[in-house]
Amino acid sequence: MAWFSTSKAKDKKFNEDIWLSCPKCKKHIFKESWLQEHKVCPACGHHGKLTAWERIGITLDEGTFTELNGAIKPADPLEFNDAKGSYKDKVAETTEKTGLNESVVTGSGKINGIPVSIAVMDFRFLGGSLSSGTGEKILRAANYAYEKSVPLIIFSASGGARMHEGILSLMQMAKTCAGVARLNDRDIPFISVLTDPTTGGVSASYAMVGDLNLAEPGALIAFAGRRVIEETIKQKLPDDFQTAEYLVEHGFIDKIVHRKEMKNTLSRILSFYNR
Amino acid sequence: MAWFSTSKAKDKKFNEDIWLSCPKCKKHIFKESWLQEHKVCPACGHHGKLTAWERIGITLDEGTFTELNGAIKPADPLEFNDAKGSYKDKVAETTEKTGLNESVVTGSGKINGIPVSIAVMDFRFLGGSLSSGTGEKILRAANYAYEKSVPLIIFSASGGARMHEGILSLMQMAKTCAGVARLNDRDIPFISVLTDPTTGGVSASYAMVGDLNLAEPGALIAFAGRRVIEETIKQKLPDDFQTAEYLVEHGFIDKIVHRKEMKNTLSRILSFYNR
Amino acid sequence: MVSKIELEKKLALMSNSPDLFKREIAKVKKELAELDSQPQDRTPWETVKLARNPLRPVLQDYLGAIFTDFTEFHGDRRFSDDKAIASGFARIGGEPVMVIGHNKGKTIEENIERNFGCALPDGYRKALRMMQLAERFNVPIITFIDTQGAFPGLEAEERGQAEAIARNLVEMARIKVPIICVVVGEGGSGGALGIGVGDRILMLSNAVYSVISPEGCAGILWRDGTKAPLAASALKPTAPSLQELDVIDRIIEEPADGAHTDYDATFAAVKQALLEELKGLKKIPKAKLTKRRFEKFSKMGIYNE
Amino acid sequence: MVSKIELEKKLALMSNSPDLFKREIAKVKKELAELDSQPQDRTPWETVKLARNPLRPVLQDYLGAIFTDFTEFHGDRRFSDDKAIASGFARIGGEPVMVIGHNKGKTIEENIERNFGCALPDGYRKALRMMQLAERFNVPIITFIDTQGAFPGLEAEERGQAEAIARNLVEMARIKVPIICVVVGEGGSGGALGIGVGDRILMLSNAVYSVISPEGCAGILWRDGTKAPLAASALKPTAPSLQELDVIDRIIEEPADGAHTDYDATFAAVKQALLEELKGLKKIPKAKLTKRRFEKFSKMGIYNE
Ligand SMILES: [Zn+2]
Ligand SMILES: [Zn+2]
Repeated sequence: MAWFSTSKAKDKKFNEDIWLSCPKCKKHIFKESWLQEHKVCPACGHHGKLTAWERIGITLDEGTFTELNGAIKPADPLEFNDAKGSYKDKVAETTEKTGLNESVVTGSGKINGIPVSIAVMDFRFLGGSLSSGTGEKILRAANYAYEKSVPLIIFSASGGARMHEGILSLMQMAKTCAGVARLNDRDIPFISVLTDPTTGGVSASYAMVGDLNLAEPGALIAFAGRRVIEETIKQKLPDDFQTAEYLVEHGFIDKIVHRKEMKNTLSRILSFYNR
Repeated sequence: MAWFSTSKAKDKKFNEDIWLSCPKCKKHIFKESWLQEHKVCPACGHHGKLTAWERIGITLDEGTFTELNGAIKPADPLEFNDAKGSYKDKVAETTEKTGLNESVVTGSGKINGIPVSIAVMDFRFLGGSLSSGTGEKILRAANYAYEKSVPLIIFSASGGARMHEGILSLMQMAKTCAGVARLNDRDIPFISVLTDPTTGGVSASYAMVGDLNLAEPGALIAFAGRRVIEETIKQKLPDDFQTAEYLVEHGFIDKIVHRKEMKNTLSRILSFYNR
Repeated sequence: MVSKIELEKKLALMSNSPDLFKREIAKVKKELAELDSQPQDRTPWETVKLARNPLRPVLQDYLGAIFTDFTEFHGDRRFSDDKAIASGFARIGGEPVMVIGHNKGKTIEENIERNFGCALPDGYRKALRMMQLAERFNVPIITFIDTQGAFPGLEAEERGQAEAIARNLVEMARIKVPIICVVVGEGGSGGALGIGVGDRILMLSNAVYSVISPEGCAGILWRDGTKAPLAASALKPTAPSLQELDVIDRIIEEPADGAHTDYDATFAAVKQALLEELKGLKKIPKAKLTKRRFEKFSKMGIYNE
Repeated sequence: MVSKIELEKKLALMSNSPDLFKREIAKVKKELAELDSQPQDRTPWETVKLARNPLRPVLQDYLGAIFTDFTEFHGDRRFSDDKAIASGFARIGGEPVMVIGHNKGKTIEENIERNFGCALPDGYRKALRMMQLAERFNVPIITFIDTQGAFPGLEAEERGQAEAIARNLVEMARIKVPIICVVVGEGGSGGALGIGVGDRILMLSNAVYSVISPEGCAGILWRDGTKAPLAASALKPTAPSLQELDVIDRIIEEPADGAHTDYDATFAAVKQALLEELKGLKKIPKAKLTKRRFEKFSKMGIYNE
């Protein structure tokens, strides 16, 4: 198999149109096979980050996705400025670069024929951070599921709350979970899929309270950052600390699902829903 | 204070009508003060075992207790015989000695004016073991609480299921818990008081699922026996292992209550009930 | 002539490498079958040993043979994923169900990983979470009971073995979907009952279900663990006795020489029983289910009044 | 002239032995009061420091002063009793309530035992259990928020800090009795919010409530922890800002120089606010409570569309 080069190839210069280096194992791999495998490293199985639209493409049946609330975008409620400039400018720049209005894309669609309400986070948009707009879109996705009695699927990828919106970003944790609570009241399934990374305020809200929590292999899933913890406890952390595998062992993730199995696993799980 | 003798007195012969030896600290104490303190050692605070009727006497308002289902007594569904004889004979002997028909006394009464359904186990009756009769009486006490909408109080003291009734004694765990489940459905409070000892099948059923689990100081509360565990893990167990205090630390007991505070604590807790 | 116990030991060892010992296993099985007396002649103690036979089908065998689409889910959302209990959605006869069971292994490695099917509190909490998931999805629950008992260890006490089992007993009485429990091997005390409250309790004809192991009972009441056969007789832990005592609802007949002698026949019998029971429970209006379950357990026990 | 910080340090040390230093404490307090500028002139960073003042009243002070009959209950029925959170029934103005709060200590010993009010998952699970107990008893819930944040440690991650907080956010939205939350000191991120979902959110006038500590924010966005004062201004964590953003419903005015300068006045203000809020919530039909709570949190956030 020639889809990746041996480690000896490391030192050679390589054509970036043809090769890329796996973020995990650093092996040089054919760009083509990386993309064919939907950014899963053919050498080590590392699951690279997908954009929201890439994820939608491999998860929903072709032509079934309808984006909802796509016009929602960040305001600047705190008129926030930091050392590197204003929140406003950062948003404008990110939107320019990604074509996204917010860190999540939401809508309706079908997974192997099963209608769902779906929200897919995009890490490129300010680290997939949870803002007022993100929270509103997630809540509306939950409300859509609630009103239409269809399952809710959320793919998370986030560094946590967006501090540029201060306390309002924190409140999105409560707001989105209030949406999940109503789904529970009506026994509408909510499947949370945690992808790399899902941390901070997102892990401590909707991402962790799925009826089923699925995760991609190797995904970083954490509440507090590794460095913060190391400073707190002055102690070495386990190697697999805060990986999806570690969370399965500790009882918080129901199942690790390889990207290529994700769509069928979701539809199989939903096929058991019997209401 | 002269209600207990110094340890030097240990070796002297002593008049058993006047003195007794504390089961815990072994100090010789005046029988009169032991009884005045309702069998709490004035030296070390050890809470001795009370009979069901003694417990009822110090817990319910004078003259308010009405025994219910007092005629229930063991059958011998398995025609059980062991090395020491028949279950039938054991029951007859125990009844003769204790005046009890079963290992629990149940009825209605008032605690500082608050009407309750109450069940009080008695360790003298075959180690307070859970039999078909015991389970039936506990269930009926729960049903009484359910029908009259009064709180249920259970004082447990038991070595576990009564193996002389085989599988039927195991089923009493499910039966009594089904009674507790109905109280939960109607938001009727159930306070479980665990006294020394509460182990095995009783700890693994109604005794552990109170809305509030209270315990007397130092009570042994366990699922598996200490010896069994030591044989399993070949390892020394903590000194306070399976004490009420240990269970508070591990999150399973809400509060340790000294015997002399028990009645008022129960009525204070029930006074918060607001339906 | 070798004894039955020796044959069984031999088989247990060989079954660690079933491919290597294929022929020998068949031979020993045949010898064992010949040795086995007819079921009606078995003493309770012999049935206990049969129920514990390491060659008996275990949860994973049933999952592979009579269910499809098994989708395992892990974790108690509290502390760990206890491998002594396995759980997940599956289909039987095309119908969606939640399967939960003690997860005995067949090899030493499997059994070490799964603690010989002796669950920690985490396992019982996982089971409860799965039952509540089944409730949300509105699918019936099938539990497979096959354990010596809940694990008696420091960790187990520390994390509340008693509480975990008790909580399950309370919540299983309230679960709003049908629950079928099948005792397939050894039903050991509270550890069995912890996933054993249901609308229909089934039992394989050579399974046992007891408040205490015969050895434990003998140790306490005879002060002599070797009196286990006597205790087994006294405890009456076999299926016919339990049916007489109204503790179980149905006996699933095993092949004459035990479930381990003919897997396919065992699977067929279990599958048929489950399908029939599921069909029966479907007819009960959902609103009546928990009331019936309460009444069923209310009636358990024999006393004088 | 000594600086305010030095005075505060002095006070903090002396407060470990309040009886010994009675007079000195009074003197230092007076000096501090004189140093303190008027509240409206405080920078957000100064308010942050005031909110963290170790002399500020903590949960146990409020429990002693404005409640009666406090009956503490322990444990999460899962793993432990986290002393960073205290909880139990109590009465206020004669009315039964459930009080739950971050349990900061006043002495080093207390703070070590209670982990400075930084809770583990066990603490959040205990809090949830107590809320469900309040639901059973039909009494309103009052939470006191006062924490730097949920504890960031190995144990906390291992036992699911994220899950515990998230679960509380879901369940607090469903609790069928009134919930009043009061931010009395530092409301630190998810650790504060984990007991912070309610029908009415109150805040002391010098308390702060923020998605991240100013130091943490400065470290990330300025790459310089000493820029905390700047970050504090940017984060707008003070009560007036939060009220403007519709995150809190009511500001409880502290004595001019801070809650620590006049305990009695603080207690009186908090008690009056709680009694008024309880009275108001009593008027809401129980069936509407969770719907209103859902709508309240649905509205939080500012975005463009
Ligand atoms: Zn790789
Ligand atoms: Zn003593």
